[in-house]
Amino acid sequence: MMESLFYIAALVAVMSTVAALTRANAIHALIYLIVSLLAVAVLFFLMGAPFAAALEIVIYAGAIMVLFVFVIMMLNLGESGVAREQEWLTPRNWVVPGVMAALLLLELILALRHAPALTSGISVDPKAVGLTLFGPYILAVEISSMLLLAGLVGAYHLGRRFIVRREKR
Amino acid sequence: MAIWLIPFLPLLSATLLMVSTGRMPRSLTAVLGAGSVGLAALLVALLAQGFLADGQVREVTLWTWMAVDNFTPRVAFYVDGLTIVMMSVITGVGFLIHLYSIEFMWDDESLCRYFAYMNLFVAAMLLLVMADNLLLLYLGWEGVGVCSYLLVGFWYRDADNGKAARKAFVVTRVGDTAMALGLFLLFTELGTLDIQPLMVAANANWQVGDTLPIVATALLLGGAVGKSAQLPLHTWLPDAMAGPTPVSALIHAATMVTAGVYLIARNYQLFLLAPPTMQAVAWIGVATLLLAAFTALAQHDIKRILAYSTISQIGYMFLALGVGAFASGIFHLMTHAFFKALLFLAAGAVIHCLHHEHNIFRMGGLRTRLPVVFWSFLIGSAALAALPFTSGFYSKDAILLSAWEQPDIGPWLWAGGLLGALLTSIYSFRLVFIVFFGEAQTEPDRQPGWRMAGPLLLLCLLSLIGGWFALPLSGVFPENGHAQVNHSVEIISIATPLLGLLLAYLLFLGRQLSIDKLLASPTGQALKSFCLSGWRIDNLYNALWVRPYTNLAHWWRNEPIDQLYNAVVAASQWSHRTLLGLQTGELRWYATSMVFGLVLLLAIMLRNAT
Amino acid sequence: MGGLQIPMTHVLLLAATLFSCGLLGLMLRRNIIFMLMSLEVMLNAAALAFVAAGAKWGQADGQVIFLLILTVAAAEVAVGLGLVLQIQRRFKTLDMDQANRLRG
Amino acid sequence: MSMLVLIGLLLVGGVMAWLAERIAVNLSRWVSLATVTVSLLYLLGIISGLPEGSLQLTPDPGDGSSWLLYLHIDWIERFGIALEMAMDGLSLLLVVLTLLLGLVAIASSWSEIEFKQGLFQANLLWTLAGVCGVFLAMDLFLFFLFWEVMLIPMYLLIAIWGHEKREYAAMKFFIFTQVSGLLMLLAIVMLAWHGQKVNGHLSFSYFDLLGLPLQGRSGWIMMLGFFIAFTVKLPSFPFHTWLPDAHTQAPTAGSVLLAGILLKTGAYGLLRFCIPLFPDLSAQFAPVAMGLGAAGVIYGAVLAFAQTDFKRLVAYSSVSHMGFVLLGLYAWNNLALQGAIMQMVAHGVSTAALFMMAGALQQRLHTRDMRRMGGLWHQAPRMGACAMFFAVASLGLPGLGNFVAEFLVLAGLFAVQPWLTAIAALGLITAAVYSLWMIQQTFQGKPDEQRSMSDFGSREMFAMTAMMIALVALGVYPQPVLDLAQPVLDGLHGLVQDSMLVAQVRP
Repeated sequence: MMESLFYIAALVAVMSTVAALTRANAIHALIYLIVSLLAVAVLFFLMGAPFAAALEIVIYAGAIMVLFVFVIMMLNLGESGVAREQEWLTPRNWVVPGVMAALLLLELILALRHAPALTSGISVDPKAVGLTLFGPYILAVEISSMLLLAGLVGAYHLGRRFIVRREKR
Repeated sequence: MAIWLIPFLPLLSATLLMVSTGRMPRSLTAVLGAGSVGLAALLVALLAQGFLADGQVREVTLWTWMAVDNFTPRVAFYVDGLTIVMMSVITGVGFLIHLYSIEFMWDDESLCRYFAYMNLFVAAMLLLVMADNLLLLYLGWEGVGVCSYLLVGFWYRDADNGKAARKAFVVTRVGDTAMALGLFLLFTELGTLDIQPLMVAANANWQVGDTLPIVATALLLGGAVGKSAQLPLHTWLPDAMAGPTPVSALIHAATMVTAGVYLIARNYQLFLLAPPTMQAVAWIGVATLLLAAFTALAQHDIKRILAYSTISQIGYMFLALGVGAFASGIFHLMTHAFFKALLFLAAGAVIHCLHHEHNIFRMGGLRTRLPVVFWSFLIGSAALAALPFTSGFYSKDAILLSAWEQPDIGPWLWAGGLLGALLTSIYSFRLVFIVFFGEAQTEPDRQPGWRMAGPLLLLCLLSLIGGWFALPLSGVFPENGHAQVNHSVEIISIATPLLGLLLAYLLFLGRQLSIDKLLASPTGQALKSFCLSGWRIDNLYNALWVRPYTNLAHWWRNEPIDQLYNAVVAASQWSHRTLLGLQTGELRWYATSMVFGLVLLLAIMLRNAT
Repeated sequence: MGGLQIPMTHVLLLAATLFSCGLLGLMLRRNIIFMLMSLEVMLNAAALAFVAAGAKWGQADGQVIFLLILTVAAAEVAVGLGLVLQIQRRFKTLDMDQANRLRG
Repeated sequence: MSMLVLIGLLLVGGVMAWLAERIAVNLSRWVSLATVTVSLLYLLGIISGLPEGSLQLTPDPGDGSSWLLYLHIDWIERFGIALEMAMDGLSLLLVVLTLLLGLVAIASSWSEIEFKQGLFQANLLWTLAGVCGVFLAMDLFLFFLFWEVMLIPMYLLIAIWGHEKREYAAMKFFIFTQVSGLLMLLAIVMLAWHGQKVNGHLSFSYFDLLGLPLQGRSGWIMMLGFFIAFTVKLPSFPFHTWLPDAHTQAPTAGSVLLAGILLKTGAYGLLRFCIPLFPDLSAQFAPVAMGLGAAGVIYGAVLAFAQTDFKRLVAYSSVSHMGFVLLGLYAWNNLALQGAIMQMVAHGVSTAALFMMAGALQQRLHTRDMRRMGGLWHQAPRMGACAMFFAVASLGLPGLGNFVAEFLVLAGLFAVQPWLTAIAALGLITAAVYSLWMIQQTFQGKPDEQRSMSDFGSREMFAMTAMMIALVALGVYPQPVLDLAQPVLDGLHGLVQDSMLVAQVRP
């Protein structure tokens, strides 16, 4: 039962991802992407990582995707954008990326054929994650805080000028 | 008495004049310019008097110029009879020409510059003749060359003058370079450049007819030929007439151009070791004197006629040197300095009084209008043509006699010299008859003043009596006594110039003989223009040297070597452009190429893993 | 103990598939927003692989790395979307094939 | 220690000149002038403080402590690198020349530079410091360091204050010198490694590396590494092509420094390092080197004649003149070597003056194209006289320094290679052609009556007169320079007397 749940979720993830990347309408694509993320969250939970599953939903599917929504709304792409996207998705454009991606997948499959048998099935609770995070990985935490700060400053800088210009007009 | 003062005085005056840069009053400039040379002349006279009294060679060492190993040329002077003669000519004639220049150049804005150059020239020329070693001689040698360049191009506004000046310098420089190589050879082989020790060493180490002295003297001869405007480096002298006339008188007639003669005479012991070179000297002399005389016949610029006659007369001096009659050569050098300076100065007076007219066919009838100039010119021409009892007669006669006595080739040399004498007489009296007789074409607008007339009269006197001077050369050159005087030869020598005079009279004044018809024929025309252009030697040199050189320079202007480096640059730029094509700026292209790399990398890893 | 045990091969193959899909999207789409989305998919796939590895050994390290990837993704999206706004303002398009100059 | 102080003075002076600009715009040039003057006085003070007669002593080329000044401070002991500097008569001569021409360069840039004066003067002084270092360093690593130090400020001088094609010229200069410098570095490292095999310890000291048995392919590679580095700097045909561009585009002071001093570092390097370190190989290589020298003499002269740009003409004349240096060095007898050293000094002065002339003309006429000049004598007789003087100096008029140099070189060369001497002597003729053509095109000919142009002022006239006096002094009494170099040459002769290079003039 649980195992079939895993495969169903995996199927959902792959299909919704493919759908997300082939939609012409950005909002549709975004919705599919959220579905894919939720499916991955299910996978996380099934693999015994409830904390990761929660974060996947809250931050990925929640916060980050909302950012996308905001930006898409601000840009106000509209119907013409959709038409143009459709135009760009003609089969001719598929050839090179498709072949490349397929080759890569093939190689990955070949490489991963002999992976170790099974996952342990042990569930790692948030406490253990927290202890590890602020134990051996403290430096990484510091670095990621720096990274976030840089992202903050960068986003503020880039976005502010956009907004200020708009207001001037 | 301080011998070093003699070249130093003009040098000092030249420096002062240069430093003043024309802010000095004109009268002071003139006094300084002429006075310094006059003072030097006075000192030379005193020196000569002393020398004639005791016959002592005077040697003065000022300082050692440089000392590297055994190469120790000194700044030192060596004054013997030959030097005294040369110094007397340089300062004496030089002073007269300076005096004359004051009036001639008075109206020129650059009087100061003129006198500075002239004084510098006198100083350099004195150094040349007084030098104790060949390196110092070379200093004077090049120094006079530069002064000649500066003075020929004195009127710098006309580009033609500049061209003539450059030609003069570069052509003589060709000879100078040969001479420099000669100096290297002499030093390498004999270990010294001091003239007297050099002669001793040469006689000690070399036999007559050895290769080395022949090569060395040939190289020195190159220098002499260049400076003295002999074949094949004579082409610069006619063009050098672009300078002010007193310059032509001093540099291009009386002194500098005879430096080559001096050089050979000074090193005669070396030349005696190389009979082939001596023969070459003689033949060069004969060839040059004939070529120049023929050319002079066809010219119509008064100064060019005199220039070619100078070339021709120096040819006689070379002939004298070549047959071993060194004293006669120097004697002719002196008399030539007198009468050629006289001729140039008289020509200068004509030009000065006729609004800078140079063409003899636009002169005429000046006999009554410029009497002083006429008589000067007449006397000068007589001496040039070697009419009996003028100074030129004695010196030229001695040369011809020496040539005749030469074994084997003697008669040929003599005949060449004689033909030259005939031609000399014809062209000089052609000049006199056309300029001073006949119809007046241009009216003179002034008469020469005392500063011009005075030097003329003095030089007239010298041209007339110069033949009776006894030069103190006995201690310098070996005696070659005229054992038997061949009277028929003597008589022919005397008669030839008179015949030339007669021919000239018949052709150009009396018009009993006419060559108009001959000249009008195509052959005559061609011959005339051939002679007028100096036997087309200029054209030959242009085609042979000047044009290839300028073409080469033009061809190389863009640096063939740099093109090589540019090829490297082009190759790297090409690869840059090619690789630049990969950088399209399109994100998708980058992503795809990254994936391609990834695929490739994985493939390699997979292959290695299995 | 007693949790679900899944063959590692399958999880990793899933991650590989998702990653390939993301790459496909990145290469295929010209709209910068879709490219960013593809990037998210790829990051997510990587995260999945890490979590799976963590699950294999029953250690927390996999989830820690997932957290770090999350922060990277957040920062990347923040800056990336800021850039999207700028690109739209400067080029009046989101087509990355047209915005191919460093100097706008 | 005093040598370090000297270089330090120049470096610090540069910084001060840079800062002085903030106090007053024109202060930096005064600071710079004062720095060089003080350095010069300091150097002369040291020299006068030496024991009596030490200038006449022959220094042992293999032992720095027998030189006039010697300094050894350990630096990077692990690699045997030390702050090792020494001064003999040759270095002294060149350092004095450097500082004097530094003064000339400052004078020539006095009113020319307006943009960032402070930085300009700083670069000038740093270049001088680098050059002094090159002339004094006896540790090959230190030598290479200074070699680079003098390069970068020079690059900046051209690239920032140059004329219209300055970037191109500066880059070309940089690439040529840098590539050749790297070749030298390679050679230095190989040499030190070789020295370690022979001596048993790693050392970059010149004194330790002298007299190594170097043969075969690696020997040739090392020798050529040095040779190419130095002949690029010299510059010799066919590595000279950076020079016309760099000279033409550099500001006047830059050209003065380049021609006056930087080129001499190449000659110095050949004389100090390349030949003594590889005597046998150099002897085998000498015909090629001399051939290159003769080719440079002729080629430079022909190209100088072809130019229309005043500065380019002077630059090519440098190529021609430095050919004589190469000839003299590889003829390797006392006459020729003395001639080469003399040529370094005399060419430094005469070419510096000609570049000043070019700078003055450009400042007044805003062009270097000689076709647009002509008849300038009318407006500027003093300039004309100076130009004439230096033109005849560069064509080798006896009585001036260049003649002594060329004559000695050729006289020495004649004993070794008479035919090559004849070819090189053609350079005397071609020099006359281009020098006089230059004068003709600029100062002679028909003047443009509309043109108004100021003649030399007293400051310029002072600099020119000083250089004229220097050239005349070198020309009529070169003995002080010869005496200074003679002990050094004696030492070098002792060092390479076994090789076949020695071809003494027959007595």
